[in-house]
Amino acid sequence: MSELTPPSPAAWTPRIIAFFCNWCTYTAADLAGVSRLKYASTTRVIRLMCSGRVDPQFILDAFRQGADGVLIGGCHPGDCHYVEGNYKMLRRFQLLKRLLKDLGIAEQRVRLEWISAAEGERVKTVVNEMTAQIKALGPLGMPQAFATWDQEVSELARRTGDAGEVESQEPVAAAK
Amino acid sequence: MVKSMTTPPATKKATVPTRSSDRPNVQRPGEESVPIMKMRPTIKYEADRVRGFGREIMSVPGCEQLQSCIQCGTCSGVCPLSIYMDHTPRQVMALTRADFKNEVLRSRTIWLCASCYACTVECPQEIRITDIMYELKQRAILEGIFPKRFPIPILAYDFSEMVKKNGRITEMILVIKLFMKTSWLAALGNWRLGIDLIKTGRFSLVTEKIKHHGDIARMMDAVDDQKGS
Amino acid sequence: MVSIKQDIRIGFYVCHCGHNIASMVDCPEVASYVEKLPGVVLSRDYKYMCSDPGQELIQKDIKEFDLNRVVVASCSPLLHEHTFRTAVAAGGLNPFFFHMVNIREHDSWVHTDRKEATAKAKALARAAIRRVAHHKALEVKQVPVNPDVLVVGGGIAGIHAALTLANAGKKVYLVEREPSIGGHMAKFDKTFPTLDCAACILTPKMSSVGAHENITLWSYSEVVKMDGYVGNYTVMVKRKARFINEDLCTGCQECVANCIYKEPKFTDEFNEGLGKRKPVYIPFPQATPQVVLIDPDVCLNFKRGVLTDKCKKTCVEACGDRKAIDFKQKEQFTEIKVGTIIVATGFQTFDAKRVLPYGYGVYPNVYTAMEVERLVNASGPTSGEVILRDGRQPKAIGIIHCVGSRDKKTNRWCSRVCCMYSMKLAHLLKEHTGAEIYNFYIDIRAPGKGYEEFYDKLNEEGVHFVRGRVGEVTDWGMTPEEEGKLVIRVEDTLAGFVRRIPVDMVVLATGLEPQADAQDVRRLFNMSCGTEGFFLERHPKLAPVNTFTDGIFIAGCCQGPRDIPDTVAQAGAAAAEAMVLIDKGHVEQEPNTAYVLPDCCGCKSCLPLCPYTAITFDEATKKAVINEALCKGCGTCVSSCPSGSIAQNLFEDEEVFSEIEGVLAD
Amino acid sequence: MKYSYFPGCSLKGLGRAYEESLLPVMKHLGVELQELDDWNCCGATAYMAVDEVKACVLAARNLALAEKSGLNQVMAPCAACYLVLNKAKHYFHDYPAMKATMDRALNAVGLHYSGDTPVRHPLDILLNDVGLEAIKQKVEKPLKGLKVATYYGCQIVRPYATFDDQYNPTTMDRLMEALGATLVHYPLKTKCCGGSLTGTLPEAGIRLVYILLNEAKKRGADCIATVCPLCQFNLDGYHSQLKAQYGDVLVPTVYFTQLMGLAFGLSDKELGLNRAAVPFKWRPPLPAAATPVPA
Repeated sequence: MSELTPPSPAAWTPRIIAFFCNWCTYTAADLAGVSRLKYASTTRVIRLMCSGRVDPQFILDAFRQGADGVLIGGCHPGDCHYVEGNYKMLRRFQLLKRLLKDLGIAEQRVRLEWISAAEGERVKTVVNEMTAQIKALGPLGMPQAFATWDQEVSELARRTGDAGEVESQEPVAAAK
Repeated sequence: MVKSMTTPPATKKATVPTRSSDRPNVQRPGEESVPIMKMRPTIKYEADRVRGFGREIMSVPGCEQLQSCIQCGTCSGVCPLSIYMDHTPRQVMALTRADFKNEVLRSRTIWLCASCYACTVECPQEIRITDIMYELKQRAILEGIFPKRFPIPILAYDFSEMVKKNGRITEMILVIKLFMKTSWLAALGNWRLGIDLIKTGRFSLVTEKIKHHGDIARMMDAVDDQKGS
Repeated sequence: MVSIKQDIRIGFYVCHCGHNIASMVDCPEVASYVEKLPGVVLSRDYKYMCSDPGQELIQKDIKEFDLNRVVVASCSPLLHEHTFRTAVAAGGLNPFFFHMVNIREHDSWVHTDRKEATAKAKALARAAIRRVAHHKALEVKQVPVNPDVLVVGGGIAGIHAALTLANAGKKVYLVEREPSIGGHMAKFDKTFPTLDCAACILTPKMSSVGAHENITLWSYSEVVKMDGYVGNYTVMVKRKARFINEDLCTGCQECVANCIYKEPKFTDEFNEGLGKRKPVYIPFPQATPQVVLIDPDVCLNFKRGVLTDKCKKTCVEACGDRKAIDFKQKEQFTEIKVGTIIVATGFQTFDAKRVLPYGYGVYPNVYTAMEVERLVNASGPTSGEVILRDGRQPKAIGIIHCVGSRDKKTNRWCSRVCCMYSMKLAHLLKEHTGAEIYNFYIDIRAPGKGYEEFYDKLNEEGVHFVRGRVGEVTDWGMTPEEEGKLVIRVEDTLAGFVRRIPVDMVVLATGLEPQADAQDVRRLFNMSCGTEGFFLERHPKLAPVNTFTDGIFIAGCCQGPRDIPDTVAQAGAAAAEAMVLIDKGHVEQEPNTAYVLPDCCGCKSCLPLCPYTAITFDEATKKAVINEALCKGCGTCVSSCPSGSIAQNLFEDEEVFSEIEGVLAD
Repeated sequence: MKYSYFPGCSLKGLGRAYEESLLPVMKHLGVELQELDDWNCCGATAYMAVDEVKACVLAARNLALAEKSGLNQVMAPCAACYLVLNKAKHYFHDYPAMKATMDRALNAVGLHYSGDTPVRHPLDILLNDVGLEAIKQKVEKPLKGLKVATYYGCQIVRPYATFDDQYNPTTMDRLMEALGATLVHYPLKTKCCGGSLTGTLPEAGIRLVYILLNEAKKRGADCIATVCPLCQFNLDGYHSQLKAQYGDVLVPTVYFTQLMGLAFGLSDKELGLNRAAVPFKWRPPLPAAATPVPA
C-alpha cells in the first residue's frame, strides 16, 4: 500500500504519540529519565492505567490529529498489573493493524512494545528505532490530506450547486 | 661469603643509603645481575599522549568494548604468551585507551599474540582483545614501527602479497622467503625440519594458483578505491 | 479554535526543579506560551513547585484568582501527583481538578536540544490544559486494612521483620520454604567485620520467632496464590508433607537415633553436601521449629516418594506414645487473610560450575565459599577442622573473588558481600590452618562501618592480596614445586607480570543472584523485577522497600545483594511501612473506577473481559453493572464496549481525546 | 549428504595428510564433497594482521563461490579457515560498512554473497549430520586400547562457539569413544599451540608445544588427535628442537580423520599416515574372528 504523503521536508521531525501503561512502560520511561538516557524528542507520552485502556479510536484519532506514529507500551505478557489487559490490547492491535493497512497507513507507524518497569534502556531503543523508521517514511500528514479532500468535495459540491449539504464537519483548523 | 659475590657497580655509588655489602645478593642462576643504573625518567606527560588514538581504535568494528575495561587482568592471566610480553595485554588495553600510541605500537606484546582468542572469550567485559591486537598490528605495520628483520610483520606482509598475486598460499615458498629476509641462521637451525618435510612428501615449491588470479587484485583495488574516496 | 467552557479558570505552573528542568527547558517561555491558551487565567514559572512556598502559591492563587483547575508541569506524577493534589485540596478545590505534566523524566532529562525540549514541554502542557477542562470532581474511596501481616521467607530479613511486627502487637504469619528458618545466615560460621559467631546472634532470634505468641510459623511451606488488594489480601499457603505431626513432635530426635540406617549416608543439604544425614533428620541442631522431618526420596518406607510401608519403622517405635510420625501425611492448603505482605525470599549463591576455568566440580580441592563456611564451623561436618576432600590439610590457599560477579558472561553486578566474606574466610582459614593465604581480587570493596579496618587487619595478619582476576586454575605443574598442586595463573596487575601460584585449596567467592524461582514469586505477588532478576523497589532512593503494588514490601537480598546489617535495617523498614498502613487503619483508593452509562444496550461483551468479575448483568434493567468495590480501574472494558457505554473516572474518553488533540495542536 | 568443500591452502601443503584422510573417510560414510571451484586463500590470521577488511573480502569471495555452487553448505576442515570464514560472515551481518565493502569488492569480480551459506566443520557434520550411530556401524577395527588425548586447539571453539562448548568441547571425545578408543583426561584440549610463533619466535612458540606434549605424555596418551593442520605441524614438526631443549616429550600427533580411517579399516597409505615426522605406529588389533564388532 502506498502512503498518502509527499516526500518529507528536510527540517521535519516526526511526532509520535505514545500510550504508556502506568505500571510498566510509563515507569520505564521515568527510569530512562532518572538514568539520564538520551533519546529522540519525538514522542509525547499519554499515561493510561493499562495498555488495555487503549481504545483503537485513540490511535485513529492520533493519526487524524496529525501524529506520524503511535507507540503503545504495556507490561510483558504474564506481568500485567491487571492480569491480562495487555493481552486484550494485543488482540485489538492485530485487528487494528489490518485496518490501518487497508487505509494505506504503513505498518511501521504503529508499534506495540512490552517494556517492563526495569527496562529504561528499552524505551530509549524503541523510541530511537521508531523515530528512524518514521523519518524514513516521511510525514503522514492526515490533517493536510483531510483539508485537501474537503476542498475537493466542496469544489465538487459547488459545481453541482449543492454546497450546503457537504460542508466539512472536520475540525481541520486544528492543523496549522 | 656475601663479599665474594659480584656486587653490581651501580650500588657502589652512594645513591643507595644502606650498605650494599650487608644485603644478600638474590641473584638466581641464569639471571643477569643488576645492570649499571641508567637514569631514565618513566614519567609520562600529557604531551606524550597521542590524543584520539584510543577513540580511533575503539571506533573500529569489534573494538568498541575497550572503553569498558576494568583492568582485571584476566586477559593476561589466560594468555599463553603473556609470560614473554613487555606489557601485559591488560597494560596494552590501558595504554591504548589512554592514548599512549607510541608505547603500544612499540610493544612486543602485539607481535606475540598468537590469535588463540583465550582472552576474548574470558574477558568479563566482553572486550574482543584479539581483534584489538589485530588492529594494533595493522597500525604498526602501516606506520612501519617494528624491529628490523622482525619476522612476524614480514610474514604477514609476504603472506598478503602472495595471496594478492596467486590467490593461494604455497607454504614452503613463504617459509623460505621468510628465513631469507630475517635470518639465515634461523633457517640453518631448522634444517632438520626441512629434511623431515622432504622425507614425508610435504615439501613442495610448486606455486598454488587460482584460475581467476586477477580477481583478487581487482577485489583489493575495489577496497582501496573505497578507502581512498 | 477549540472552545473552552466559559467557566473554566485554569492556573498553570511550570517548575524549574532547580536546574533539572530549567537547564534544558525554557520555563519562562513555556509559561508565557501557556498563558495565551484558552481557559488559562494565570501562568507562572517557579523554582521548586514541590516546596512549601510552591504549594502555598497554588493555594493562594486558587483563592485570589478564583481558579477551578490547576496544571503543574514538573516531574513524574508517580512522584508528586499526590503532593499537588493535596495542595489543590488545601486551596479549597476538589483534588481531581488537577493534572500533572511530566517534563523532567520524560523531557529535560532525556533530551539534548533545548529548543526541541522546550517545544515538547509546550505540547505536553497544552495537552494538559485541554484535558483538565474536562476533569470532574471525584471522591476518594476508603478501604479498611486487615491488621495481619504475611512475611514470606524466614532468613534473617524475614525473621527480623516478623519479630518487629510481632513485638508491636501485630499478628504475623511467617512462611518458610525450608524445614527450618534461619536461611543462609544459619550456615555461616562468623560474621564480618566483628567476627561474632553467626549462630550466637541468630539463634536467639530464631527461638523468639518459634515462641512468639503473635507469630504463626509455617516452615516447609510455600505461598501458592495471592488475591485481593492492599489491606485485603487472600493468600493460599501450601504446607508440604514432612510426615511428622508438628504439634506432637517434641524434637527429642529419638527417631533419628533409632532409624533403620545406623549411619547417616545421604547428602546433607545444610552442610552443602560435605556431610551426611539420615532419611529422618533435623536440618541442624538449632533448627526452628525443633521438629524432625522425613525425606521420602530416601526413606525405606517409601519407594521413589510413594508410600510402600515396607520398612520396620524403628523410628515409630522410638517415638512411642508421642505418635508424631505420620507416614500418610499429605500436603495441606490453608487460606489466610492479611492486609500487608513482606516478601523476604532471599538469594541463591552462584553455581561455581558455570565458570569452567576455575575447575569447580573437576578438581576436588576447589571449594565454594559456602562450603568453606561449613568447613570452618565448629558444628560443621569436620567439627571445624579444615581437612580437604583428599584428607590433607592445606598449606597454601587461594581465594578467588568475583566468581559469578562483575562478569558479563554470568552476572554483571557486584555482589557486595564477597570481598568482605572472602577476607573473613581468609582470616578464619589462617587461624585454623596457619596456611599461606592469597586473595585474588579485582577491586577490594569494603565500604561499611569497620570494613576498611578489617582489610587493614588482614594485611597485618600477613594475608596476601594479589590484584588480578584469576585466568585459570589448572592441575599441571611446570616446576617441581607445582607438581601435585592446583596452580593459579593470574596477572599480578600491580606488579605488572603474570604469576603462577601453586596452592592446595582454592576457594571460590561465589556471588549472589536471584532465587531460581524469583520470576514465579514476582508474578505471585504482582511485583516487578529489575533486568538482573532481583525484585524492583518502587523508587531506588525514596521507596526502597515498597513495590509497585501497594501493601507489598520487600526486604533483604531478594531486592539485591546486601550484607546482614543492611538486611536487618531494610527488614525493619519494611515492617515499619506495613505498620503505617495497619495503624492508619484504612487505605485510600484512586477513584479511577469504570461505570456504565445509561445507553448500555446489554450486549454482555464486557462481562468476560473483567479479570476481577466486577461486571455483572442486571436482568431487570438488561444492562451491565460494575461493582465499584471490585473494579481496579484498568479500563479494558471501557475501550472494548462496542456502544461506548462504559466510562472510566480520571480517564474519560473526552479527557484522553482532548489530550491527543492538545499534544498535536502545533 | 553433499557439501561444498573448501580445503584451504594448508590441506594442499603441510597439512595434506588431513585431506588425504578426510576424503576417503567422508566417502566411506557416504558424504559427498565437491571441491569449491577456484577457491582462494581464506584470509587467514596473518592477513587479518595486515588488513582485516581485505581478509574479510578474501573470505567473502569463497563464501560467494560456495553460494554460486548451489550447494547450500560449505565444509572447512582447517581451523583457521573455519574461523575466518565464520568471522567474515559475522562481520557481514554485524557491521553494515563491512557488508558494503564486501558487496563492492565482490561486485568488481561479478560475484554476490547473500550472507546465508553456513560454514561447517567436519566434526560438526560428522556428529550432527552423519551421527555417531552411523559412524559406529562403519567401525571394523575398533581402536581398542588406544589412549587418545583429544586436542581441539583454539580456533574452532573461539571466539565463536558454533557447534561445541567453548571451554570443554566434547565432539571429538564422543567420536573417539565411538571408535572404541580410550580418552585421556586432557584439560589442555583448547590451549594454544603457538600458531605461527613456532617459526617466528621459536622460544615462545615451542614452549607452548612442549607444555601440550609433556602433559599428554604425563597423562599416558598414545597419541594426540587434532583437527587443525597448524596444530599438527607444530606438535609434530619441531621434534628435534623439543628433544634438544626439553628431553623426550614426544607423542605422535594425528588427525582425527586418520584415526577414523584406521577404525574403518582403511590402509595406512590411504590415510597419509606416513606424513608425520613423529611416526604413529599403533595399529588396531585385528577383531577376534568369531565375535562380531561391537557397535
